[in-house]
Amino acid sequence: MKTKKIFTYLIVALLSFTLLAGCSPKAPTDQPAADVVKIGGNFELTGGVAEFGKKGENGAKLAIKEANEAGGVLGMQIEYVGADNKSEAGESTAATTKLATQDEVIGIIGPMTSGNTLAAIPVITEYGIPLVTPTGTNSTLTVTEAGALNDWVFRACFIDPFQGEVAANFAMDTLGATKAALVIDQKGDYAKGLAASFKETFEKAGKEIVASEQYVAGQDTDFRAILTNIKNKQPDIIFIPGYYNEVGMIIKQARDAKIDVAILGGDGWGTGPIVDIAGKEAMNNTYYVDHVAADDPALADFAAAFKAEYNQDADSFAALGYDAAKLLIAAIEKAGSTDKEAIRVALETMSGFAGISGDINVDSATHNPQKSASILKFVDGEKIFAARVDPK
Amino acid sequence: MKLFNVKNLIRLLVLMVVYGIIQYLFINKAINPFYMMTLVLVCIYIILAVSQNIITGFTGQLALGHAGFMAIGAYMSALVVVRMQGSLVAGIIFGALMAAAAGMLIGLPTLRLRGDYLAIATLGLGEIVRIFFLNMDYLGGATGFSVPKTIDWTWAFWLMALSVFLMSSFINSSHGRACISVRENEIAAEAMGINTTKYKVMAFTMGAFFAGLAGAIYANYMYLIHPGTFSFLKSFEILAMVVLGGLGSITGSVVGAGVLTIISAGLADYPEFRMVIIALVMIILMVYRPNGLLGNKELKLDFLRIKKKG
Amino acid sequence: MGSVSDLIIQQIINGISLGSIYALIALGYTMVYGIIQLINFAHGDIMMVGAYIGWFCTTTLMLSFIPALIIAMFFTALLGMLIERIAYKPLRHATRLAVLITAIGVSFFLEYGGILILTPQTRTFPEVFPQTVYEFGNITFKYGDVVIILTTVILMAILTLVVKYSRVGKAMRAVSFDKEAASLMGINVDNTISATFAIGSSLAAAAGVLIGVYFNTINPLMGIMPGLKAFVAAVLGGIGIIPGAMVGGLVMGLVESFVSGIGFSTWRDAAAFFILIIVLIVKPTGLLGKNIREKV
Amino acid sequence: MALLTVDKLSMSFSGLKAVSNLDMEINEGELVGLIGPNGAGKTTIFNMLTGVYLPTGGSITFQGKKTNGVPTYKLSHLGIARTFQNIRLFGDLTVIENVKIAYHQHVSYNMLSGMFRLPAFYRGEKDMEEKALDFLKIFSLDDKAQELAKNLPYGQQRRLEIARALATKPSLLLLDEPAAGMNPQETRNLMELIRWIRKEFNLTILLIEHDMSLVMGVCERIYVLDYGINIAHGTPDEIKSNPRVIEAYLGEEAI
Repeated sequence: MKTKKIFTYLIVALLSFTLLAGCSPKAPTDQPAADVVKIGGNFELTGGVAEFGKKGENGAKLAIKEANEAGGVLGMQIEYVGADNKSEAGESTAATTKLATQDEVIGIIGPMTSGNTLAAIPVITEYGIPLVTPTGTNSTLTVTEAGALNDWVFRACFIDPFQGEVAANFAMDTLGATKAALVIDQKGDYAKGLAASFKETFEKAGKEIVASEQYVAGQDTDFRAILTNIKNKQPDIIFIPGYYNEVGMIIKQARDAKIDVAILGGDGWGTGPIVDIAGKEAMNNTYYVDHVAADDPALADFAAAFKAEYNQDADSFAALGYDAAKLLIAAIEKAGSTDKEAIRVALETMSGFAGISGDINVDSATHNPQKSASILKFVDGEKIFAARVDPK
Repeated sequence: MKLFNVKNLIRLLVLMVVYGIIQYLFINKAINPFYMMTLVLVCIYIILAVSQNIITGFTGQLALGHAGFMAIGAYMSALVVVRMQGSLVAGIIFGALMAAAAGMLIGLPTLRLRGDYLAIATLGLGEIVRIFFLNMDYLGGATGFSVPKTIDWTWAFWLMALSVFLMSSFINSSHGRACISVRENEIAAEAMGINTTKYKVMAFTMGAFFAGLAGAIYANYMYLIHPGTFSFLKSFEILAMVVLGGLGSITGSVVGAGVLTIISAGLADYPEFRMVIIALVMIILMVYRPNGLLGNKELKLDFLRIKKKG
Repeated sequence: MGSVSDLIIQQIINGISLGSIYALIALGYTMVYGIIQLINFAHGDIMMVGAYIGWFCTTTLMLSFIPALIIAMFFTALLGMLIERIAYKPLRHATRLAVLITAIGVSFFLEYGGILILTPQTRTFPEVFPQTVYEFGNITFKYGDVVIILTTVILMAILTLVVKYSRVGKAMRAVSFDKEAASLMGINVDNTISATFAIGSSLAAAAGVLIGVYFNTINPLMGIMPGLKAFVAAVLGGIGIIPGAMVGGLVMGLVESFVSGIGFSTWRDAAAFFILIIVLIVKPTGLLGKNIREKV
Repeated sequence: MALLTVDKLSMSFSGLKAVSNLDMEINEGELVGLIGPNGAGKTTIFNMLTGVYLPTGGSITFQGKKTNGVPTYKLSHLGIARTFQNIRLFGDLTVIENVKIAYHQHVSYNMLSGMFRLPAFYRGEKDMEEKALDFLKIFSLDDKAQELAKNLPYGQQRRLEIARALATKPSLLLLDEPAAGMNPQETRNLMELIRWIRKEFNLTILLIEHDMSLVMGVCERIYVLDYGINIAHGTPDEIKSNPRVIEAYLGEEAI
């Protein structure tokens, strides 16, 4: 009986705590102090793609920490306010609303996925807050299907069509492929976007896509059925524009099924565990498009700092999170004020920004950064620089 | 007895006061848009929880496919509003009706199943619905489907009030009692002339209708609908609200939906702990109050009752 | 690659291998359900914990496969008993729905507690067993496939023997039949249920470690989908029936392989659920289940 | 005229014959008893008559219509009501709600009137409330109307079951051991009640009972069942002196 009572009190206490945390209006007393710049982060901290969200957030946090250590921005310290979108579109809308209206941030970094970014756009547009997504690569984020520009959205990465094109050209010109198979993550528009532009480029050159198979990221672990189909079609190369988690498993299972052809992918591959998952041997004869040359010294510094801060290996998610935050901070510096419209204009006209993922020149008509891409090749588990492709 | 008796008028008054206070606070910026969004979500979840309660708490059928009906309502209303340029009202009605139709279609064969079998079958159906929309590129597919925000707090609140009124009226009518008799003892209900299949399907269809309505409100409020939102975890969440509030208690579902949604929003600043705390609340509450916060009792406005002389 | 028949045989092998993974997880599910009629939604997450313990043993403690497996099974058995004592036992007389909600709560707790403690990062196993690939013409399968299929079959056989002939197995059957009568017969119901959870959870751990090693990725949310699929497999075969888990798992695996094989990979989950619904409607107690009539 | 005719009715459960080749005829207004030792198949017959079980052989004719395979609820609409050996009330509902549910098949408003609280709903509910209270009064349960059915004492639960069955407005009432668990005084009251409701509601009653005083006291005709076979039927006096009945009840040694 006694424990029962204690637990009842515990629950009541817990509930009232959360209710208070949730309901107490912070409005007037909580106004940001004049010497603090508030930057929000809307990341996938829980749910299906939490791993990427966490990496991206850590990258962004590191950038902010470094900026603060170097004296902040416009002489003010930067305060980072995080929000979790649970890897879910609706929650992303809610998290953005929270950042915009409760925390009153002047800029937002994140989310990592295009879908969650799409869900944030109406809110930032309504409240006029510039947003920089580290890895939202879908082309419609900045320019809608109807051709309208989303004024407040920017990104630190190149867009899907560019990557797909780069990969297709590499497959045809360097690898001499004429028959390609696609393995697409059905859940992600990222993979679909890459695959679509790959296919377009490839077919335009008169080559053939012999198979197009789909899987569901975060759910599937067994890809043998689709790989059996692909093997049957005998392609010269396989293009897998997914995230490293599934890609690692697919490559492993493909090699186990004695599919020895070259395998190509996008920047979603760019993290360490892909080699651990697939195995060094299986990763031979695979290539992927990345933002950075692995031997760039700036990247090495970042990787070391990241490792020291979070005891985690940096990857392209972390790097792009870092760059997205730095891009936003640079824009504030350039704007010379914390006025959101001024920051937006500064982002729109940003050029020559030196990020660790490459130099960024924002195209003011599309808000897409003009970045060069690198193609990296795996040799015994090591990434080797294979080619650099500049934007046209 | 009439619709506009003192009790109902007081209820209406309370609703209007609640609405008025919140609206006043919002206009005066004491409630920021994030809290407002939370309140709208509370309204949406109340509709979902009460409609799940109709199926599970009152009719005794453990169905776990509510997210699927919500998805149908959301996508079908978006279809009307975005793709066919229809009005919001038409969208909401179409969404809810399509969900109800799906509920009836699904209910007819599956409601013959009992207990856990029904649960797993409906869970499977919910997933099939989600996978269907995932494959529908016409409705956004994996990217999600952008829907303009045309619903505000006023809409959500009064639609919620109307839904709860209709569902509680149903449960307190002879047809609702027939549903309850199915929960209480199916064989005896049959022997008393209750066509149990019919009432199960009726409850299921009604639950689906209001889940679809909630989905339509969600779609037209949240800017973007995405198949991932309607996974079976959403059905679990809704069921958890119902059970926490108390099976067979309408006001319990209202409280359960409110508490869980607000806890989730209130812990937004502690994302790592949020789900762990929600999980703990679920476990502790069930262990110490297995019948939910309110059991099958209703919260009443008795404290407002005018005392009779004598 | 060659003929259509090769293709079909390869898909059958794929299906059997995938199916035995489902079956392996389903064994624990069906076991717990058989005794206390609880859908232990946390089963998939217990599997995840088992996989992590195995991972910890093989990476940090540098143990080899078998000791890692045994340690994982042991600690997960303890965890299973602990969960039962804390979260399920107090609810023995509550409605089944309340227990179900608790199970969902435990599942969330393990998943998000896992994210909190272990971070959402994907972990990989070292090579703990040979990565040999066997080739017969165009048809391939792996050493890991053989291990999983054999483990499933052996565990199923042991489990059947235990339930049929051992003391605790007899007690389990008695408890599943009638708790009160069993306790009147001098059977310690609580201990029997604890034992059931211990066995069920250690089976989950075995599945977790094997799956972790086989696919070489583990993360805190890895249990959700396989858990659900395995439960579907258990229901499909007839829940509470040990060979039913195998049958259900194999059916699921083959269906998924063939649906993918004919080019509808995006619909394969839908197809699995669809088959489940059809089976349930035609034969509500599953493929191997017996119909039970309520006494009027 | 025969209200209910049962012709060569058989039921077997996976080969086990529970009832075989039963012939039975019940005329309108009769009060008939069905007796037999435990496991003789009496309740199985009730379950067949009410459509819970589908007979494996033979036919049932009610009011001139063949009713094999007709679902339970439709039989209730046709006028067959029953009580249960193991009481099956709607335990978590109030006493009056139990009766109202049985009255549901005669409800005067539709679902939408109920949902939207149209005037028809209030009229219908008022009518239902009055009718239900009338039934409860007959069984002196009106003062317990707002109590939960599961909280009633045993005897009152039995009475409520009969009240609930009557609310369906049946022409044939099947009572499954109505006196089980009652003391002799309660049983005598029950006998009076059964006689009275038969007259008042113009009922035909078939009852299963172990309590011989009740069966012999109220029934006009009796069927005796043993191992699913009808071994005798006739007036109470005939049954009392039938050697086969005595044998079935007392065992062979008694002869």
